[in-house]
This record gives sequence, structure tokens and C-alpha cells, in this order.
Amino acid sequence: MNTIEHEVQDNIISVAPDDDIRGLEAALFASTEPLTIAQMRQMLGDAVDVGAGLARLQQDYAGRGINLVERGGRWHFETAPDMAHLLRRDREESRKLSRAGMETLAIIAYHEPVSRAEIEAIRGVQVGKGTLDVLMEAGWVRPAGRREVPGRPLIYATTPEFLTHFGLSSRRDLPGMEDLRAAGLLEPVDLAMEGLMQQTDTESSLENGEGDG
Amino acid sequence: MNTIEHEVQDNIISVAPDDDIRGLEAALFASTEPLTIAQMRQMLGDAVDVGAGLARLQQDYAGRGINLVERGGRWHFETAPDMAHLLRRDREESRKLSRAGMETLAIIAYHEPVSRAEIEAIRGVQVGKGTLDVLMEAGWVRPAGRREVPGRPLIYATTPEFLTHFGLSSRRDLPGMEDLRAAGLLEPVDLAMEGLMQQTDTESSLENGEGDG
Amino acid sequence: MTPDEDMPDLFDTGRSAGEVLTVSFDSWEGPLDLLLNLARSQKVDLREISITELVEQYLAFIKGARDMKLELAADYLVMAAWLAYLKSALLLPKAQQEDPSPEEMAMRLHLRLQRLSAMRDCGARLLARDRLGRDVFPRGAPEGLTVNRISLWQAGLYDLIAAYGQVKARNRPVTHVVARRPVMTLEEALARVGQLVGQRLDWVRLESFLPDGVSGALGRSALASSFVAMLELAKQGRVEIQQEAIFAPIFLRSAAVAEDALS
Repeated sequence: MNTIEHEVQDNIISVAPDDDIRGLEAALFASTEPLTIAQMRQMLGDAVDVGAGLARLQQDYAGRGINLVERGGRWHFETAPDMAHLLRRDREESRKLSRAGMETLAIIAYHEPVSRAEIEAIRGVQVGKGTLDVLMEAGWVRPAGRREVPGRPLIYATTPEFLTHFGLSSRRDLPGMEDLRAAGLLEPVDLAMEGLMQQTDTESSLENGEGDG
Repeated sequence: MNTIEHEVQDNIISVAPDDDIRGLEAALFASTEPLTIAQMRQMLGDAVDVGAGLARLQQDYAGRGINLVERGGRWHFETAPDMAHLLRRDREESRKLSRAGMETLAIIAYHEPVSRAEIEAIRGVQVGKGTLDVLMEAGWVRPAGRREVPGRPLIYATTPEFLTHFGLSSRRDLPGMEDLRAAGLLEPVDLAMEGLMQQTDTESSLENGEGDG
Repeated sequence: MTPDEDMPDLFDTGRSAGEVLTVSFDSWEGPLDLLLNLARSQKVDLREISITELVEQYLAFIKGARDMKLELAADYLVMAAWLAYLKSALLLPKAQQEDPSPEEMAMRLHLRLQRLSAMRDCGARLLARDRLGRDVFPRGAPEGLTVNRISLWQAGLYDLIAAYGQVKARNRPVTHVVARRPVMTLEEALARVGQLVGQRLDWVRLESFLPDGVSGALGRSALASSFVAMLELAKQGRVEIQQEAIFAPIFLRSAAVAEDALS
């Protein structure tokens, strides 16, 4: 059916694919799963030399962005391995650490090395596995061996990246308890809130200070 | 990246695809959706001439069992139409569009954007709710805003999926579009009447039942 | 596939009224559709179609249907009436024609049939194209393009130490100090009003029972509590209340004083 279209390519005489080759190509392309030679023969008819067709296609696609490959007797097209970097792109997204993450990180930083149970004891709240994963993914926390107590729990510590990110030259730069107290950072949230409320209350009563006589 | 290789290849009559072409090929091949030129450019980088790459690939695949096609500004690979007999799946035929659906789809495609009342004017019958629903469910038709006339009726238009499904590069490729336009068959009856009346005024008489082309 | 495929060609196949009508009105999408099919049965170019012949065919068809006592949809009958009118108008001498002229009406019908016919053909041609998923196929198992989201976690040193401070504060043994809220309780008010009212001889405004210098929230609380205390004392028969009008000042005095005054 195809006119004999010869074309010089890499010193090999390349012939345009005939309809058997084209059918094989289309079948492999459209199939939702890799095809066995028997399946291809069934689709194309016994007259078609599937083996030769596959060899031809494999050669046609050798240098392309798509390759024809065989895995365990089944054939399929796949993208060339060296193009993978284009198909799986990385996109960087800035994300804010959750409150649980922040607290867990702080506890590790102040108490390291520390096990998960110890973190929970200090936090007073359970620590989800995801929280530690996020901290490790961020590169700020690493497992630092096991504590030699019953159960040999994993213990965690901060990394050099942690110091870099938070602009600390060492963990000793972290403010101590007295510093925290002085900065008002040791007041529980609800009490601090109440203090604020009272403050505004007196302020407002000063403002509309006209008494009821 | 492979500049040296590329220079060498330029001296050969038929050039093996370079990594830009291969990347484009792999991206189109791997994507589950047709890709716009902007998407491909984002994927491959601004340095790559996507337009030239597509032209090259289209040519490479012209005689093969797989073709690269453009549908409404989006590109994808699909099997060659003449291979349909090998691949056709019977079950698709059972979900045949009703005649009402077919006519409504044609009216929307050739007249878009078009309101329900305008569809009804052409079909001479009310458009059942189900008819438009079926077309929208198939992903071929979408509401495209409202017409700024009293009542602000919803207007409908075709989708990119419509072009993809029916193998149209653009709406200009709709079968018979140019003929219909030239014959005035896409303008409303009222407008056509006006034209005809003016014409017959000069011709002074009108034979019963004779239209004009 | 042609658009007429699933529709019997009524006027060619050896037709008997029964056969025609058993398939009848479900097969048509309204009168215009029926008219178009009749027009096509004339086997001439739609542009050459004779409107009068078409009208006759339609009216004959409707008459046949009614003879079979089939229920006809109203729009078929409306179309029949309109066509009958059109036919009679076409037969009248031109001088007596009104506006719009029957020729114009016929032309309108003609244009509508042309447009419907064109769209029907277009629909058929559209559906006959090589369709994706039926005739041509996309890749069966595309790898997909994936975007790996890499999170760049953001946190500042202040957030870190503030979080630690909160953890410590939250879990440090706390002594609960209930903040004194600026209220005057009903008991206080009862005691205060009950005590003060006995020391006065005459009517006194309610407000004068409030502690000195209270204002704001505490002032409002004191006023409300004193008001309730006043009602309670009145109920107990210990005070008397007087108010001239709505929102006027409220006065009270000791019931004992009142008794003394009477005696």
C-alpha cells in the first residue's frame, strides 16, 4: 500500500512502515496494558509476522523519546528513561510549619536527644508520626540512635541544617528559661489572653468614663 | 547539552531527533491530557522551539500507525484513523447519541454561542433538559455565560474536548462550515428574510416556493 | 449513518395507513421535523420543493392520524391550522393579500426547513467522523506527567522559642487564680440596699444605693443587681417603690419608715 519510500538515515536504508507495522504500532500504543505476542497475533491476524514487526519498531524507536520495550514476554511503549526528568518536575512550595510541628521541633531542640514518648510527656499532647516526618523531611531533625531503656525507643536530635535555618551558631544560643520568662513567653496562652482582655476593659471604661452618678 | 552530537548530525541528510525533540515527544506521549504549546514550553524551557519541534514530530509520524494531531490548540498522539478496524471497541457504539442530541450538538457547534431558545427556533421543538445534560455530561458542551438581552438567557458553546473527540483542529474544520456560511444558512431566518425581501423587491416578483442559494 | 436511517420512509414503502401510524408520532421531533421528512420524500432539492404540495401532504397526514383517533400533540394541530391558512392564502388572488404575504410566510417556512435540514446533515457528518475513543485512540496507558511538590518549610526562631514557651507554660503546675470579674452579686446588692434603705427617711433614687465611684461594667452590674435586690425587698415587704412614668427615676424607701409616717 505504501509507496516504496526510501530515505537515507544513518547510512541505513529506511523503508516507510507498511500497514502491518502500523497496525502493530497502533495496537501497542492504544493498549491499556503490555501485550503478549499471542495477543498481538490475535489482533492483527496470523498472516502478520509479529516478531519481525516488533524488531522493526524497536529499531525505529531506538533513538527517539519513546522506546518499545519488552518486559517478561509483554511489549509496550514507554518514554525514554533519559527523558524522565522532564516528566517528573519538581515544584518548590513554601509552607509554614504547623503548631504541632513547631512545638515538637522546639522540644527536640531544647531537650535533645529525646524519644517520642518524652516529647509527648513534655508537650502533654500526642505527637503524630507525620509531625516527626515533616521535621525530618525539612532536614531539621534526625534519628540519633536508641535509648538504652526497655523498648529501646528511637531518639531524635536536631541537625546542622536546623542551626543554619534558625540562624544559631549552637544550641547554647537558644534562650534559656529565664530569658523566656523575661520575654513573657512562659505565660500560658489563655492567661495571657485574659490579661489582654482586662487591660482593654479598663481602657474602655476610662474612655467612656462618665459614671452613672 | 548534546551540542557536539548535534553538529555532527547536521551533516547527515536525515537528522536523528535531538533531545529537545525527544523531550517533546516523551511529554506528549506520557501526558494523560492533550497539551497546549504553553504547557510544553513550561515543561521544556523557553530555549526550546516548541512550534518547530511539533512540526518536525508531525512529519516524523505522518506515515506511521500513530499520528500527532492538534485539536483546538492542544496537541496529542492518537492512532491513525485507518487502523480503526483493528482497535475499534464495540461497546462504544451502544452509547449512540439520540437524534435530538445530534441535532442540538450540531446547532451549538455551528452557531456557538447559542441560547436554548435559539436552538429551539431551529429545531422547531422544545429542547428537553436531558438533551443538553447528555451533551454536557459527555464533556462536549458547556454553558458559556449569558446573553445580554432581556431575560439574560444562558448560552452554550462547545468545549476543547468536543474538538478532541471529533478530530477537529478548530471550529473552522467543522464539516461544511464554509459552505453553510456562504449559503447564509448560519444566519437566523429573520435576517435571511430581510436579505431575500430586498432582493425580491428589486426583482419585483417572487415565485412561490423558490429559495435562493 | 444517514439521519433517516432509523425512520421509515413513509411514502415509498407500500404504505398502509395502519403501518404508518403505528410508528407515527414518536418518530418525529415535532411538526417541523415531520415537514422536513415529507419535503425530503418529494425527492427533489430542498430549494425546489413545492410548498403547496408539502402543505397538502402534511394536512393529509394529520387527517389520517385523526381518523385513526390518535391523540395529536397540540403543536402538530397548530402547525396544521397554520398550514391550512397558508394554503388558502396562497390560492387567493394577490390583490387581496394581507401583510405578511403568503409568499413571505412560505419563504419563511422554507428557510426554516433548510436550516433544520442543514443542521441535521451536519450532525450526521459530525458523528461520522473519526472519533476519539471509537475510531482513533489515545495512548492506552500514559505514564502521566507528575509534578513533585517539594515543601520548603518555613519557621522562624521567634516561632520556635514562642512554641517552646507555650509548651512549658501549658504544662507547668499551675495555681489557679480566678480573676475577679467586675460584678456586684445579688447577695451584695441585697445586703447593701437592705442596710442603706433603713438609714434613710425619705424617698431615695435607686442609683444612690450604688457604691461610690463605680462605673463601666461594674457600674452596670451594680445597677442591675440593686434593681433586682429592690424588687426582692419589695416582695418581702421591706421597701416601697415609686416611679412616675416609664423610664422615669425609680425611688424607694423603707417600708418601716412608711409605717411610721402613717402611725
